[in-house]
Amino acid sequence: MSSGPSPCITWVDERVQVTVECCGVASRIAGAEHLAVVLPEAATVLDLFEVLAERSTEMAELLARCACARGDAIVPRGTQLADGDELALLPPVAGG
Amino acid sequence: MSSGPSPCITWVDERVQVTVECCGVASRIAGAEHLAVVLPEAATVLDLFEVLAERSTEMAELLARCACARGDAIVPRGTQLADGDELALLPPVAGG
Amino acid sequence: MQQQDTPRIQSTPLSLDVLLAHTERADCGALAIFAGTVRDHHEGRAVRSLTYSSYARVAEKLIRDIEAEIAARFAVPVCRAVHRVGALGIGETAILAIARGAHRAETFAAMQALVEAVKHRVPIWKEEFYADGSSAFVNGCTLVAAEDLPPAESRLHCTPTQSIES
Amino acid sequence: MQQQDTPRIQSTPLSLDVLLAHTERADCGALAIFAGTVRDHHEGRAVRSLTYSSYARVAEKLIRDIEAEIAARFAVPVCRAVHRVGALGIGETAILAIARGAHRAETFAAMQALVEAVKHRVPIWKEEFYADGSSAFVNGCTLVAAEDLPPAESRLHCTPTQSIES
Repeated sequence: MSSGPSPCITWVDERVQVTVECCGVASRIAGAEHLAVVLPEAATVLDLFEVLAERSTEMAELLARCACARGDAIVPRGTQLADGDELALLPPVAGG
Repeated sequence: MSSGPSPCITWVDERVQVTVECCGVASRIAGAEHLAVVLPEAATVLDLFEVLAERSTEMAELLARCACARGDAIVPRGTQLADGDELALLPPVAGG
Repeated sequence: MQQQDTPRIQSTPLSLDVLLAHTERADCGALAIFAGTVRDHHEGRAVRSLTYSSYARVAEKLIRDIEAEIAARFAVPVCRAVHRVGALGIGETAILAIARGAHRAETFAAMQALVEAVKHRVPIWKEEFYADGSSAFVNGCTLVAAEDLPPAESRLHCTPTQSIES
Repeated sequence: MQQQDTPRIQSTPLSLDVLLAHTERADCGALAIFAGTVRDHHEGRAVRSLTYSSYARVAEKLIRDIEAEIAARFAVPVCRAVHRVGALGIGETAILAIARGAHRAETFAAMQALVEAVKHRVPIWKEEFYADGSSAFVNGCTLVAAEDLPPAESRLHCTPTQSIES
């Protein structure tokens, strides 16, 4: 985890800090493979997405089609985040 | 081709002589893998089958479900046979 | 690499690697394969081994005809089937069928149609040898032309569950 | 031979032989395989290579969940899929999926369902590199839960023909 401000970190002066791995095209659009985000207590995935959407219009458009993973599971938008959560942004998939 | 009578040869005193390879279960029911059969001139596959059906009831029953091959093709019952034809009795198949 | 024309009826073990190498195509993104292997049971009876036989003159031509017909029908560049004959033990491969196409939908469909056609239309026979020492030819689909069949029957009227004990 | 639990996401070349050896079953007479290989073209553009990436923590679990779900649904003992990640050249295998069952009908169906599910539900992404030097992520199926999608969209609303240039 990063120890100070950087272009990859959005500082919000509250209590829940999460890391976000940007997968596939999300890393290009976000301009980083990993983001650290601090959110208000009791923040949800939706709150996280709203913060991330401020990065760019392209990011906002992508987020509408991104799932969010925590650990080894995909979690709904309403999921409440906990401090230290390791999240991933999963854009639309195209395996095979 | 055999030079004289044997249990595998059905003699009919006419002009068209054909050989018949008995495939799969047909060889067991016919009691032979190859038969030589002499048929009247202008005989058809159907005529051949009628001669072969006389071997046993089991053979007659099998023949109803057997196709006849000549060379590399399956030919219909009405096909006229020629002297020297190499035929095969093809019982119901079960590949794979 | 050019497709190689190899026998479709083979008395030696079938090799998927060889079949794949003989049919490589850079323009095909999908490859579907079916392998039919000898099961240790059939209709509730323990099977020890199988013997397949074929009438190769017809079978070699018919398999090629079927491949061409299915390749055209499904618009896939490669359809290939090869069938083993002789004595096979449990787990050995009796049939390999492959299709290669640009996309998976038509490639799946072609591979399945190929397997069905080879099983139903090609002169190949299967004798099963059971644990109790007996054996039986597995009864299957008649190759009798539709015009020559009694009205009640049809080519599709297969009875693979019925055996002729011998 | 016991089924071996091996990684479903792999950065080294996929081996069909290894996959087959790890899933052998004497009670299965049918084996259906799908291999998705890198095509030299996509949507009319010449493709030089591909890079696949995945979110392995989710992908490894989801592929196993999908295998179990499909094995149960089609009553086949073996369903297994493995997906390559990293840079792949033309003709290299990106995905292998196999099903083994007693008979071919359910085995075909399981194999196809497995391929569809892995392509549509597992976090794997494909970036294509074109002959003209450009590249694009191929757009596909959203993994967003149905409850979180706008009413007009659905999970099945995939747009594999659309690329996001990057």
